[in-house]
Amino acid sequence: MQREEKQLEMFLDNSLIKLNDLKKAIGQMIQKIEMEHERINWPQFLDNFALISGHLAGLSKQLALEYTPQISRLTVLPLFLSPDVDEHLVQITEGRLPVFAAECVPDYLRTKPDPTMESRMNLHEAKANALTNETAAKQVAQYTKIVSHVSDLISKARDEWEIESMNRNAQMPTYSQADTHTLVKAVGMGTNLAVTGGPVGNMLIPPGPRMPGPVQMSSVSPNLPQMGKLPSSIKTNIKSASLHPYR
Amino acid sequence: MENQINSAINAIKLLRSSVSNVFETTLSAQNNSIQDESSFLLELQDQLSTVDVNFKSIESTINALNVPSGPFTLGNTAVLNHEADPDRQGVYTDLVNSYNWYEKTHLYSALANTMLSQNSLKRSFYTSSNKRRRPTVPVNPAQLVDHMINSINTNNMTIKVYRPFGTPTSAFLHVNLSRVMKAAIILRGLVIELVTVKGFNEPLDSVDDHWIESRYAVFRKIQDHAHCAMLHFYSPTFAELATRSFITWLASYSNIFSEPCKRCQRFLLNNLPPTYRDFRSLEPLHEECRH
Amino acid sequence: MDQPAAAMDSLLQALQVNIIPNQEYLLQGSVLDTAVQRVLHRLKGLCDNVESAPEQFSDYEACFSLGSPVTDQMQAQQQPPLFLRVIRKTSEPVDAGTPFQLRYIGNPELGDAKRPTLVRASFDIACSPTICDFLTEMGCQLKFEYTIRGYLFRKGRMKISVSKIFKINQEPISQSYLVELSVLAPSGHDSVAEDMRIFAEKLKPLVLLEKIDYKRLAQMGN
Amino acid sequence: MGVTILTPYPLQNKSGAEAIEELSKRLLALGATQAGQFLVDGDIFEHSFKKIKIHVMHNSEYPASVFSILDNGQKQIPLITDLIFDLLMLKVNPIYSSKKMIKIESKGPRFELGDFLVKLGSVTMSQNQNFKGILIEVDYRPCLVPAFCWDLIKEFLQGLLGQQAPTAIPGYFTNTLPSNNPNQHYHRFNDTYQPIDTVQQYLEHFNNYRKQSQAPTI
Repeated sequence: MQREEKQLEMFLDNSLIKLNDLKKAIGQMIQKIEMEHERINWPQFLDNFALISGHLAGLSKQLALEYTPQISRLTVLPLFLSPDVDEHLVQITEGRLPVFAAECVPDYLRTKPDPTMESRMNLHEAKANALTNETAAKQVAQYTKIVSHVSDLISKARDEWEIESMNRNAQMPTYSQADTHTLVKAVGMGTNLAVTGGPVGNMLIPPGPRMPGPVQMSSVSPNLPQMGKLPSSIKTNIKSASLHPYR
Repeated sequence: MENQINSAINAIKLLRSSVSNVFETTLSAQNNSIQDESSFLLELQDQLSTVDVNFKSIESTINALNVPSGPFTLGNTAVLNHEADPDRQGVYTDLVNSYNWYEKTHLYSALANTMLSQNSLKRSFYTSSNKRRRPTVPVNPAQLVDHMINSINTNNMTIKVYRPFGTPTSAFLHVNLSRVMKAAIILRGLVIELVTVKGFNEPLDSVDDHWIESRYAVFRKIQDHAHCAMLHFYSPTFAELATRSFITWLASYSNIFSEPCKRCQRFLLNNLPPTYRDFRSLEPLHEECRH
Repeated sequence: MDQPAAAMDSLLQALQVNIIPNQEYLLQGSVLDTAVQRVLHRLKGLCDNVESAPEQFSDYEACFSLGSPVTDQMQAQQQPPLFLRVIRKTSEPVDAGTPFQLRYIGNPELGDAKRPTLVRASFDIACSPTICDFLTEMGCQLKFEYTIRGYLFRKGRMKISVSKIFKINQEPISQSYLVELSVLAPSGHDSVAEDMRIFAEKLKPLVLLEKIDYKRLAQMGN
Repeated sequence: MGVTILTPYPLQNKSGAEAIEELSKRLLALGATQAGQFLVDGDIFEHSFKKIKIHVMHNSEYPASVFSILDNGQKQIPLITDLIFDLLMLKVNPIYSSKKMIKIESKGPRFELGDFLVKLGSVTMSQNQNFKGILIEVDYRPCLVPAFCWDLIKEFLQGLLGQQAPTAIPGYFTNTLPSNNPNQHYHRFNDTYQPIDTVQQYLEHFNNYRKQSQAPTI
C-alpha cells in the first residue's frame, strides 16, 4: 500500500514538473505574441510551437505508460466550494481563477468525456444491448468470414507473386558461358572451322581480272533494312535503279 | 540495408512535400495579391530553408547507402525488361524517320521561301500577262517522256530517268556516254530546262551536283555548247522532236577525245580537244575553227 | 605545297605521336538465340544510332597465317606465326566498289586484374579484291573461314556487334550470338577501357561481357 | 585521275637539273602553272629464301594509298591498300625484308596545263641519291580509256618534247594479258584506266633503271 502511494506521489511530481514546463512554454509564447509581435519571425514561432507540442507529447506519453498508477481509478472531490474570492487561489493560478465556486468546478475537475461524446456512446451501447445474442453471433461470424476471406486473397496473391518471380528468374538464363567460349574460340582460333579440303578460299576469288563486278552471293541476309524507301515517286521505266539517287 | 533505403525514401518524401509547400505558398501569395510582402518573404525564406535541410538530409542518407553487391530481387518488376516486344517498339523508328523528313521539309521550304522572296525574278513562264506563251505541259508527260527515251536508241549511250520529289511533270535524265562523259538533263514536260555535263568519273548523283561545274575544262566547254544547243533546238510546239534532236547531238560527243577537228585536222587547240559539234552534220570542230 | 615527304617517313612519324589507332580494346560475351531480341532492344536504347534500325551486316571472313612453314626451318627463332584476316562484305547490295578488309590481329594481352578489358594490336586495312591471291602467293596459308552475320551498334567510339557465326556450309557454330564490345584507339588511350566496363555493366544480366583469356581457353580445349 | 603516260626523257649530254630546268621553262611558256611537287617511290621486300618480291610503292598523287605488286617470277599481283599496310610490312620483317640499296624514287615539279597534268621527275636510287634519269608523266585527267585519247596525248607530247616524243604506245598497254576467254585478246589499252596502272608503269621503268645499275655496262 505504501509502495503504491509512493509511486503515485512520484508520478504526480513528475506530472507536475511536466505541466509546469508546459505552462512556462505557453506563457513564453503568449508573452512573445503580446510583447514582440513586431519582431517575431516565423521560425521562432514554429520553434515555440514545437516546444509546446513536445511537452504535450511528453505528458501524454507519461500518462499512457502502463506502469503508472491507475490514476483513472482515483476520484477527485471538491471539498470546499465558496462563492467568495480566494486570495490563495488567485495567487497560485496567477490570477486566472479567482473563485472556486459551483459553476466552474465541473469544467476544471471533469474526468468524464464530453457530453456530446457521452450521448453518442450511450446511443451505441443501447443499440448493442438491443441486439439479441443470436444476431450478434451471426454478425460476428459474418465479419470473421469476410476478414478471413480477404486475408486468404492477399496471402494467395503474395504466394503467386513470389513463386512467379522465382520461376521467372530461374528460367531465364540469357547467355551461356560455354557458348561464349565456343564462339570466341571459333573466331579467335578457328576451332571447328578448320578448312577441310575442297576449294580453298573459294569465297574470295576476285571477280574478273580487272573490272570488279558484283558477285552474287547465295547468302542473303533476311530483313534487310528498308532504307532506300521513298514515296513511290521514282519510276524508273528505262533502267531501274533500286536506290534513290537524291536521298 | 532496408532501413537505410526506407529512411532515404522517407527523406525524399519530406523533400517533395516541403518543395510543394514552397510552391503552394508562392501560389497563394500571388492569388492574395500580397498584402504583406515582408511576411511573405519571411515565410518563403523559412520554407526554403526547410527544403535545404531536407535536401541535405537526403544527401547524407544517400551517401550512407552502399552500392548493392548483387542484383536486386525486385519481384516481378525485374521482368519488366523482358517485356521487349519488338512489334510494340517498331513505331519509334518510323516516328523518328517521319519526324526527320518533316523537319527537313520544313527547313527546305523555309530556305526556299526566303530565297524566292528575295529574288522576285520571274522565269519565262509564270507571268500572268504572257500566259499565252507558256508552253502547255502535256496531260501525261511521264508516259511521253518514257516513250521518247525508249525510242531513242543510240549506241554506247545509256539513259536513266529519275523523278525526284514526286513531281510528275519534270524528270531528270542521266545520260552516260560510253566511258567518256556523263550528262544530266532536267526536263519540264518535254522541254529541256537545264543541262549539266561532267566527266565520267565525276559525281552526278546528288541533286546539288547538277549545279556544280565540271572540274575539267573540256566538259565545262561542252556544257556551254550544250546550253547553246538547247536554245538552238528549242521549239515549244515540237518539244519532243527538239529534245530528241538534242540528245542525238549530245551522243555525237562519244568520240570527243578520239576524233581530230574536221577543219585543222589536229586534236588539240589551246590544250582542248574539238569541243564543238556542228548542229546538222555533227562534225567535231574546235570552238575557234567553226567559222 | 612543299616537297612531299616520303610516305613511310610520315607514317612512322604518325606512329610515334600515337595518332594511328592500332590498339583494340575488347570485351566478349554471348547471348542465346532466344534472348537476342531483348539484347538488341536494350542496345537500341543504349546506343547512338537511334533513328535508324540497327545496322545489319553479313561478312565473310578468312584467316590466313604466315610464317609457320618458315619457322619449321628456323625453329630457333621461335617466331610465332602472323595471323591475317580478310573480310568481305556479303550482304546486299554488294557494291563492287566496297573494298575488302585486311585485318592484322596481334596476340591479346590480358594485363592485370585492374585493367578492365583485353588489349590487342589491330590494324584494319582497306584493300583491293586481289588481296587473297596476293596473300596466297606471299606464302600465307588459309587456316579457317566463316561467315558472320549480325547487327552493329555504336556508342561514341565504342563498337558493339551482335553476330552469329556460321561455318562455310551455313551451319551455325552454336545456339548463341557472339557479342563483342570494342574500341580501336591509338596506344595509350587506356581511359576508354573504363568507359567500356561501364557500358558492359549496363548489359548485365542479359549478357556477361568479360575479358577472355585466350591461352587458358586454348588449353581448356585440349 | 585520268589516262597517264609515262615516258623517259633522253638527256643528250645535259645534266638532269639542266634538262628539268629547260622543260619547266618550256611548259611555263606554253601557259602551264606550277602546282607543287610530286614523289613516287618504290621499295622492294624480298622473301628470305623463296624468289618472291613485293614491290611497295607510294604515289604522292594518292597520299592515303599504298600500291603493292607481288612478283613471283611468273605473274604479278597488284594490291591497293590503305597507308597502314606499311606497318604490316614491318610486321612480316623476318620473312620479308626490305632491300634499302635498291629503293628508288622519282620526284620533281608538277605542272597543270589546261586539263593536262605534267610531272617532271628525276629518278634517284638508294640512300645516296644516285641520279638515274628523267621520267615525264603526262596525265590527261578528263579521259579514262587509253584507247580513246592516245592520239591526243601523243600530239600533246610532240608539242612538248618535239623529236624526243614517243611515237609508239607504251608496251605496258599493249601486252596481252591472261584472260578468262582464251580466244579473246585482252590488253589494257581498252580498259578503264586505274591509279595502279600509273604505278605499274613507274615500276617497269624503275626495274629498267635497277637492271642498268646492276649490269655496269654503261
